[in-house]
Amino acid sequence: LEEKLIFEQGEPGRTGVDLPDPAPVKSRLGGLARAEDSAIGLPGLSEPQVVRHFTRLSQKNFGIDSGFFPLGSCTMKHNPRLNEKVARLPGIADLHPMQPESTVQGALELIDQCAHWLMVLTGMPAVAMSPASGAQGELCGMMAIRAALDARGENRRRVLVPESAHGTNPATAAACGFTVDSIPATEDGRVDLAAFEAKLGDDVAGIMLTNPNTCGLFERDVRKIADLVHAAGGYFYCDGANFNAIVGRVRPADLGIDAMHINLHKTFSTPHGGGGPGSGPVVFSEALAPFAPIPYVVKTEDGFHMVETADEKDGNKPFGRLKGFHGQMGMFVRALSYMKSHGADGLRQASGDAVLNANYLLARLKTKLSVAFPGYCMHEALFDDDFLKGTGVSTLDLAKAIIDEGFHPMTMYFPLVVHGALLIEPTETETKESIDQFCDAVLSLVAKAEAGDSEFFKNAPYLTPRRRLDETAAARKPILRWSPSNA
Amino acid sequence: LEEKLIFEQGEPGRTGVDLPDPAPVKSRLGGLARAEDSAIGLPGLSEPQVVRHFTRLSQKNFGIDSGFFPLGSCTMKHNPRLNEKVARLPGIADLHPMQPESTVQGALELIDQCAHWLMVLTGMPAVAMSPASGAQGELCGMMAIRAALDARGENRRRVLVPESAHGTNPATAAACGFTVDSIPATEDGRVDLAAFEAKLGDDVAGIMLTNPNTCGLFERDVRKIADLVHAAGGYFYCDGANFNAIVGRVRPADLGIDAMHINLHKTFSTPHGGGGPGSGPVVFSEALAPFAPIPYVVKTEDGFHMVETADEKDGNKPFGRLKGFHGQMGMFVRALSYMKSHGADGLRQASGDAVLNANYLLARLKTKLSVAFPGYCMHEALFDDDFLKGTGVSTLDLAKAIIDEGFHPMTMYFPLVVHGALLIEPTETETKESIDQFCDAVLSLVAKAEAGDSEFFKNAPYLTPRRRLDETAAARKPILRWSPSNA
Amino acid sequence: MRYLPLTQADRASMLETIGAGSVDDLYCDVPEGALLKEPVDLPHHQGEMQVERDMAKLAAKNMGTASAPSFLGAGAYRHHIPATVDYIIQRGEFLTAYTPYQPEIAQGTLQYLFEFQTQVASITDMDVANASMWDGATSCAEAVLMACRATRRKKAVLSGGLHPHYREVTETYCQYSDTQVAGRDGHPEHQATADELDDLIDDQTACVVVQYPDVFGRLSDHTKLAEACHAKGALLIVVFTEAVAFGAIKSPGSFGADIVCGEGQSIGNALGYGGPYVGLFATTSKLVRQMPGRLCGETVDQDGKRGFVLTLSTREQHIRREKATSNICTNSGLCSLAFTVHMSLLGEDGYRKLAAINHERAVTTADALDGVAGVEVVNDSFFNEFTVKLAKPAAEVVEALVARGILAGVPLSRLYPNRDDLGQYMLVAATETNTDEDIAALAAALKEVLA
Amino acid sequence: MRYLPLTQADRASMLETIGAGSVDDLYCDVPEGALLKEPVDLPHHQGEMQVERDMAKLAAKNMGTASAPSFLGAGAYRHHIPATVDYIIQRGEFLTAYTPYQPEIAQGTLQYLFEFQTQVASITDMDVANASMWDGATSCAEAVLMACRATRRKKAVLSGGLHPHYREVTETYCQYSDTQVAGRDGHPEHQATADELDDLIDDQTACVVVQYPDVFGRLSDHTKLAEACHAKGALLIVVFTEAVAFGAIKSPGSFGADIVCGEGQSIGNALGYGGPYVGLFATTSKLVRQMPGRLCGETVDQDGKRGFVLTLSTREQHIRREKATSNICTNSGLCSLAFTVHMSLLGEDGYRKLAAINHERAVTTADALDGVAGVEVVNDSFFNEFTVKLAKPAAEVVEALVARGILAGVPLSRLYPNRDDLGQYMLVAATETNTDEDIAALAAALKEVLA
Repeated sequence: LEEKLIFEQGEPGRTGVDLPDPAPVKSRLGGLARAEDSAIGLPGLSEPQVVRHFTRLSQKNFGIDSGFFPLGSCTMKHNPRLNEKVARLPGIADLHPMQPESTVQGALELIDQCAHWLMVLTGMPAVAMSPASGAQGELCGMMAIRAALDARGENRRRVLVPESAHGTNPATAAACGFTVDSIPATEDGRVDLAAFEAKLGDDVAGIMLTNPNTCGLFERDVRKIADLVHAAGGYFYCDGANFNAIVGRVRPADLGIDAMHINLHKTFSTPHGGGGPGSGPVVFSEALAPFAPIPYVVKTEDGFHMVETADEKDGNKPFGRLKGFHGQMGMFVRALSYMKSHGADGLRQASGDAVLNANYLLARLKTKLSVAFPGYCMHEALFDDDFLKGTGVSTLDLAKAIIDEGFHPMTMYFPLVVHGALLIEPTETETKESIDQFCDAVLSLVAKAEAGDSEFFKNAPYLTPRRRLDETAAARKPILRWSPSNA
Repeated sequence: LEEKLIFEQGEPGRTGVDLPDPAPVKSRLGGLARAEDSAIGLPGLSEPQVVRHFTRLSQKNFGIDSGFFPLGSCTMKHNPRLNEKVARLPGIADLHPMQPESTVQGALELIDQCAHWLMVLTGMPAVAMSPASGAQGELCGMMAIRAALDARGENRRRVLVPESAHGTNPATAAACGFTVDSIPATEDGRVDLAAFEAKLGDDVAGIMLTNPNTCGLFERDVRKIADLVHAAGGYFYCDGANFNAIVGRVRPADLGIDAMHINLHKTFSTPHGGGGPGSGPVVFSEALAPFAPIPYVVKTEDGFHMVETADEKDGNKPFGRLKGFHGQMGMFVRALSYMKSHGADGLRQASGDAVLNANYLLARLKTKLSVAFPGYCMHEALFDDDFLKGTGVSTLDLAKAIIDEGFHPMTMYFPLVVHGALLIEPTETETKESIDQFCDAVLSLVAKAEAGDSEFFKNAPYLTPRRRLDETAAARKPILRWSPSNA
Repeated sequence: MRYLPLTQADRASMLETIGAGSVDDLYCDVPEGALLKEPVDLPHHQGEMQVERDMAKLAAKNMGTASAPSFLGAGAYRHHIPATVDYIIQRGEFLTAYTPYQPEIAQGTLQYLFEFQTQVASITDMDVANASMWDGATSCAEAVLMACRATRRKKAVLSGGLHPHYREVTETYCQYSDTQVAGRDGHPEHQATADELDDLIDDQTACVVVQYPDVFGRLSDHTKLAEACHAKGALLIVVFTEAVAFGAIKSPGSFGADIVCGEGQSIGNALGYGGPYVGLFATTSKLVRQMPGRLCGETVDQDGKRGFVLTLSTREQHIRREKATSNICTNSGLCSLAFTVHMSLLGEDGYRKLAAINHERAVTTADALDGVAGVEVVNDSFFNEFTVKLAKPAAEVVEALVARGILAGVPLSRLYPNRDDLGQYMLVAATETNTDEDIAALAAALKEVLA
Repeated sequence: MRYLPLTQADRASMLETIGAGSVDDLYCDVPEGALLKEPVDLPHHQGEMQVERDMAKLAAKNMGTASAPSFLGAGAYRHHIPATVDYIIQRGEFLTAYTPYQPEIAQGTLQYLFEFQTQVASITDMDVANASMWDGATSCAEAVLMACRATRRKKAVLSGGLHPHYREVTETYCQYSDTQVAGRDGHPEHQATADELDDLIDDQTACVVVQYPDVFGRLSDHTKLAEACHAKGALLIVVFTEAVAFGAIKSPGSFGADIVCGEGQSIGNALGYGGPYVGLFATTSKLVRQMPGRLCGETVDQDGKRGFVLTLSTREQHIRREKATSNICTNSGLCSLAFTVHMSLLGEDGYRKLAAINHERAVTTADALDGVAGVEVVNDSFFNEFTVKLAKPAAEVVEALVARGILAGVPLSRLYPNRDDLGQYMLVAATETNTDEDIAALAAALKEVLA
């Protein structure tokens, strides 16, 4: 069923809210009142129309609740409704960020508790809670490194980033005034230690390393890397996007890391929400802790306080403020609820099950698919498109055919270091049965591809609300909003 | 996508709840403890599985939120989320029915307010709030009539019921020990006044009349009927299923009615919920008020009280108790929220719009479809299957084809007085545009039927989660539960 | 008005199509003078914020069980409801659907009803269950009427351990259908014996109704009673008010019950001041065609795929009219969904463990109260609810505890207003929601009040 | 654990398929000694009821704006959110979806983003808007960086009327990218003039940033400023913190702004103690390829049907890496959905009326406070927020009002901890949620405290 845009459904004079008439008062808009007759262009819909419209739109979406969603590097695990419920508690949802501290002691305690869990789980002594997302967490970590270097009076500007890194890593480094120097990977999908060592020098600010990395592998030389970068006078930034593979089992502090962001929506189940909001707290080593941004919560004898201004008396030299107010409180609530629900034992079980599920999937699929790198994987399994060679079917084609089988496809063409990559992350909240169903479906599609039916794949998917969309046309002549003329 | 039964998805040892181990205490189950090894047979699922299972099941359902749902006589109007929200307020959702009155004054006031709105809207002096549904409301009304007759010492046992009545009417009359005597309808779909008058006699307990009736028509002789039945010593029970057509515009009290139930889920938007729960308060005239069932709320100087025992000191002679505790409180909350939202003006507008929408639909469809009765309709439009004559397409076939157009079909084959009835109720919460879309679709299907494509109709629907289901097989050898043997 | 989409322009154009001059013209059949020209005397429409505020004010005048230690039971029990349950039942596809009359687009509702029926049959240990009734009390009344139909007899024997509301509703339903209701008054200190009702069972008896656990919380084995019934051609109806119990105690089916019915509120449904709740109703395969209410059955579609439909509707009022097995039409659809979702989350292990915790909490509460002077626990056996005898009138004690912020229990005088001999008894229920602090607070407050 | 479906039997059979002896074996690449053998030192798993209870206890230690008259603003505003909004954003198909990388099964997300972009463009009166940023402050910083890219200049001029958090975030973002940030301190009693910033604009200036209404609540026409900017080749960035305002005041687009950005929380999003919120970001067609963040565009599918996709992604980090327009990856998807749903409910009429009510409430509040000795309303103009000067230090007054159950306003000392000259000023915001009783209570309490 087609669902028109709201702009095509509206009627003037119709509304989905009932508001009382304002009392007549003398306007104090300073002569800037919007003219009565200047239409803003918003459509008028009744409440029933709005409910139906968005219900129908939702039915054109696939979420974790809809089925298996093995989108590699995105960690599409179950989003508990308990977390949604507690985030809406009065006393949480209705708090204003600028209330007096005396009226928000519970909120500050909650942030403090969430921070405590993150510090214990990472073994790190400090955490900055305010970053709005993983990308801003990276910014936070790299700015702390920059601030620490500045404090040392050193002009190091080169940051080493593996080729396989997520695009945010180089983008973030650039935003902090660093230049990016790529480190190649070895045959087995890890950092080339020799190449890395060769690149070290006194202009190196540090390394940005994802661990487990974007190939789904644990960087087995991570400690050596840490030692080397430290010895060279640089810092070790770890992209914690894949912390979910090791939470409760490996503490980043034990690996020599100086800063790491944690995607609460990946590791701690806050909802992905169609692309946000995220939350990216950053844990810091002793070396970087003093440079963490404002604001932060401290506990004193008379309660909790939110430090909102750079006060160097406590020895801290915050590099600044990253966000209005003090971070994604709603995500802290959900993440804390998730952490308390699992506990230390459950988090450990969760990471173990995530890795077990991924390796099981790897074991089943490698019978037909070409594995990118040998050995066990961590939380996700990476394949290249060697197995499709000669079939006329591309990674994209296969992925689209998977949609018709009732699954969300894997991540495609990432990481870039692998040709035609397929990155598959089942997560720990999937059953063996659902992984088996997925593997069965993929294996039978591969058989179909091998049988030479590439036409079928080129035109997939067939059963979706839309068939393949013309992305080129969209970019060539962008239509980015509705207007009466393009209706 | 197929969705297995939960029983086919479970694994022993898996659960979707985490419960602490109970402290070790000495069992006091009197020797009736369930044996450890006697399996109950419940499947074990994780929370993510449960969420996904019921999400997927929901996607196989059509509700008001999904689209136009013109199911005649069922009044599928918009269900506001505000009502769901207020029903869940602490202080409402967490009240126990047997709390001391001092702790539930707000709840009693709420019931009293809801009762007040219903009494003012109907013009009636009393209301019994406890009936669990429309059918139980009928029972309540008819029991009050029986009690009143008993109090008068009269042995009247015959109840007059129009042929077009909903099946609950005769079933209810029978449950109260009455016999049912059918009244025929006139050519124009109303009670045949002459036939009715002829049936009156001193054994007549009363009449059960739906008004507006199940043909969607206002019984224009309703006052005469009331006068006649009263003159004959009987009572006038009105089935208020269609009160939504006249609420705020006509008061049943002004028509001479003695008792009428109100379906809160029809007229006042409490959700239909896949078939309940309903709520069917009954308003009473002075004559029947004393016989209303316990419990009921009274207001005195020291607050509100719930009268839960028959105390004839106040002149009341309750016929008994209809339900555990005191009625569908959750539905009172929603209905009151709905009534307050509309107000006296909005309720009047709502009934007017419902009738307007139905007549508009009637006007558009009667160009092709055969109207059952002439003139304006009330809130729903009734057609017979004359227009399908010779096409080989039945009412059922047409309805199934309508499903593929994205609409819920109308009510079929009811009322029984019309051949192959199609009863279409758009309700006031639909736009003109959605009615137009529906009419366009129906008219084009009729054209298709006339063009002789009956095979297409016989096999419809095509696009649904299931095609036509074999109801005969289901009834012949009923399978009413899952068991390992029929898996 | 936010729910009404028609604009004045729509209305004008629609009236034109209809050929009517005004909406009032459409009401031309309303008798002279009965058509109101103005809105009735009630407040006018209000915005969502104002309505919510008004309702919240009413809510704030109550003392809810979530904000006080609460030991109330007597047929309605406070349990923890997982957030998942409320999420699922609020999904529009379930909330705003109607009775699955069009099975092709109602497989969601139909499949969960089939799962619900299976769950109910499983916990009661019966062959089949229906798709729900209104509540426990009406289920009980319908069970008695069903037994009369099935046996073609007109006498029902009700145990003194039956909840008074269930008894009253049954009496109300039977009073105009020539069905005689017999039985004995119950008392918490006169332990029901296996044969207390034997002498009331005769060859006119359609059924015997017992509650298990009974209204005072006691547990009895009704195997012998079932045999006594069957010997006389009568049916045994086992009624329950606490659906969690069957995770810990022997099933009614194992006694040989013919009909098992009761209240399903405890699983998935909020207290909500008494409703809506969900009546559970199970019976044997033999009696299925006498069962009231909707039934969902398995079948296949045109393509041979498994699907579900409402079935055996020839029992029902919309087909059989005055000859129907019951006048029931709507059931408790959404409440049965809540039951099904919660039960699915629990599963075998969770359901049993929940029951074990409930029993443990009740035993712990009983032990704590036994140590209070002026309180005597009268039950020998119980699941999660028991009766205490107090040194003062129970209703007064309950009020005194309200002043201390505690919702103590249900005084028997509330259930039996005309039984002076029960004034000092109180029902105390404990569930997984009662903490050790709750129990200690109850004991301490009782000690104070009874000193 | 309720979220983890694997049974011990599953695990064993999967390890066998893998050919590993234990889960620990799969972690063989972890350096010696770093693999923990036991759980870390944190509490173990807890059931839903216990977690909910713990969280509720923390919540109960706060005094929420729903339970007290509240006049807090300064960049976050309490508005009524229709129940429909929260229902829609909780639907699993929206809540648990990810970035619409597979447009064939993400048209729901994509279509609402397209609607969102259109709504934002409409209320700001700009050509195009993106699919949201993290919040108003980061939008402001990104706007400045965008202006620098677009003009290839490295100097930003910030108005003294800009919210201090927005200024600080912008400074933080600029500090390591060689961008100079200039500007003047603001003061609520030094009325911004149209030309206050003119002398700071030179041919190195990338942009001028003004807030409208400004942080003190004042309204200025920035048409001349836009002209001054454009004359020097600089861009005008108009920032806002209250998205409701544009229903009542002239649009930033009508001034000739090049970028309009700010906070969208007011529409559909709860206060939530500061986040997550939703940054709105609009610009001209000319500058669209310099815009940061995701963009949704219209296209057609293989069958020629209209559909939506993420587009112009060559601006973004996952393609351009260190050359991207921003490092932003996730946006505020679900918050933008809340915005879209609420805005759809409002529509043209509702949005304008909501703004009118907000202004009326603020005027009524200002009038009430003007009558209190020791309170002086300093604004000439305002929308729904204004600054008052108090006879005592504002922070102390606010604390004194907390003791009286009132959340009065935001003392400027909270926003400007280092500005001794602002200690007696307080920001007061009023919205449709403030009743006459709230306003009277505030005035009465202020009278008491300032007496």
